[in-house]
Amino acid sequence: MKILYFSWLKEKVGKSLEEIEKPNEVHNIKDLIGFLKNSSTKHQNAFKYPKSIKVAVNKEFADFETLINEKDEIAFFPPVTGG
Amino acid sequence: MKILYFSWLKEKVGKSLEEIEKPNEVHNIKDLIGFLKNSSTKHQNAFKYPKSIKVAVNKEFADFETLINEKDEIAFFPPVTGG
Amino acid sequence: MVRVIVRVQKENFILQNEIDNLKSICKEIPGALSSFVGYVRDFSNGKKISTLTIEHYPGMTEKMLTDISKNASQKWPLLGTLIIHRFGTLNVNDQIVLAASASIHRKAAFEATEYMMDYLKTSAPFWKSERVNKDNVWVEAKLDDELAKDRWK
Amino acid sequence: MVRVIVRVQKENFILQNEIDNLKSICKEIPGALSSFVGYVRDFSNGKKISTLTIEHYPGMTEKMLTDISKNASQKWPLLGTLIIHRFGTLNVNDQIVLAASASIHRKAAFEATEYMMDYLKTSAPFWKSERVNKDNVWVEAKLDDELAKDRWK
Repeated sequence: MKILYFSWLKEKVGKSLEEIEKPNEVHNIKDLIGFLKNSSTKHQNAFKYPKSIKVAVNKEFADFETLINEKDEIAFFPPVTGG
Repeated sequence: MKILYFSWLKEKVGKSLEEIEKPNEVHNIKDLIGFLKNSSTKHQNAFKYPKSIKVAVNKEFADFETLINEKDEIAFFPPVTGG
Repeated sequence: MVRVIVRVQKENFILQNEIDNLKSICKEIPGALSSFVGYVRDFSNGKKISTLTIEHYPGMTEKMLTDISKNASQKWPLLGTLIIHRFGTLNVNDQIVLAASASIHRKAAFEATEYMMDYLKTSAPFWKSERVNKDNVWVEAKLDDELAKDRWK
Repeated sequence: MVRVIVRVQKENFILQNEIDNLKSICKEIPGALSSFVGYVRDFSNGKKISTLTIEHYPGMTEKMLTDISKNASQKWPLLGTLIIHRFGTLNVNDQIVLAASASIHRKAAFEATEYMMDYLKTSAPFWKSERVNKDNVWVEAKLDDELAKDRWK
């Protein structure tokens, strides 16, 4: 899976992109966040308040229940502030 | 009094401007229309449907009850269509 | 103090220049600038028109446009407004009117511009006549425009 | 078929050229063209800012802006829409965004442009950070923007 981070999430995680193999126990976004939080203290800190984080799967807005698979591009970011 | 006509009222009356001395019996716009209707068949024709006519006194919208005097500039015109 | 620009002219206008001008007279940087341009259409009630002639009441026009702008400034927190309206004979596709509002707030800018156009349509002394074949036909006022204005009350 | 223009770019844009371009792609002459420009303000929550940096999610941004434009075209009788949004580092007073709608109807043009801006604010993946003194501060999303969007439902 390709995982992208934007804005302050990118700064907290310390990278804009990481590629991981989908762990068997990860079925949806919520599972993925749980897995990532265990991968480093930076991730743990970045995902501390999941309610303030938005997610997109394959460039479409998704939610924490959205099912994901190996080939997905998943992006985490704070609420958008364009315009 | 200075009387101005615009749009199709100008065409019907046959002039854009006329100056008249205020007749004693003319107190408001309604009186003036009555007076003008008697001044020519063109005026009579122009003012045939007074409900479709708007009036301004000294460049402010007015109505048929508005009182007028000798020094006023009075304009008659159809509903506006700018923009 | 809100700045108000009103112009009634025969000449065409260049949107970019006018917007830059409006922006430059604002006393602080407006985050939001909404504008509207009206053009001469080629068809009117299914009839092909060749030109559009606009007559107005000099003096009253400028007064009404200024009043409309000031009223908008009282209803919304604006930094500046702009209305330019042309008169004389225009061709199909020509620009007729430009209304614009600058504000800190997006919603204020949008609403003020729409308000100014709604009032301009029903309160500024302009009259259009369309050239259809060989005839000049006076455009009739639309009830829709009257209703559009009334919703701001 | 409504024409939709969407661009995400570092470069500045010239309002007049973009509006002329939007007008030229409409399949008939739009009587009404509403546009909105957003600028970089010099103050944010009382703090003086020196530059504004905009990050976005390439690919998703264009997709979302296109979706927003198409949704607007389904809600209103439009002839064409335009959205240009810049990214990268901008200076105070710079243009950030342009949204515009062309229609036969004034009201449709106004509402569609406002709708596009409201959705852009809450659905297009852009993130702003402001340079205040020596710090880059991420701009926080505003509840007002979320509410502005919701009223179109």
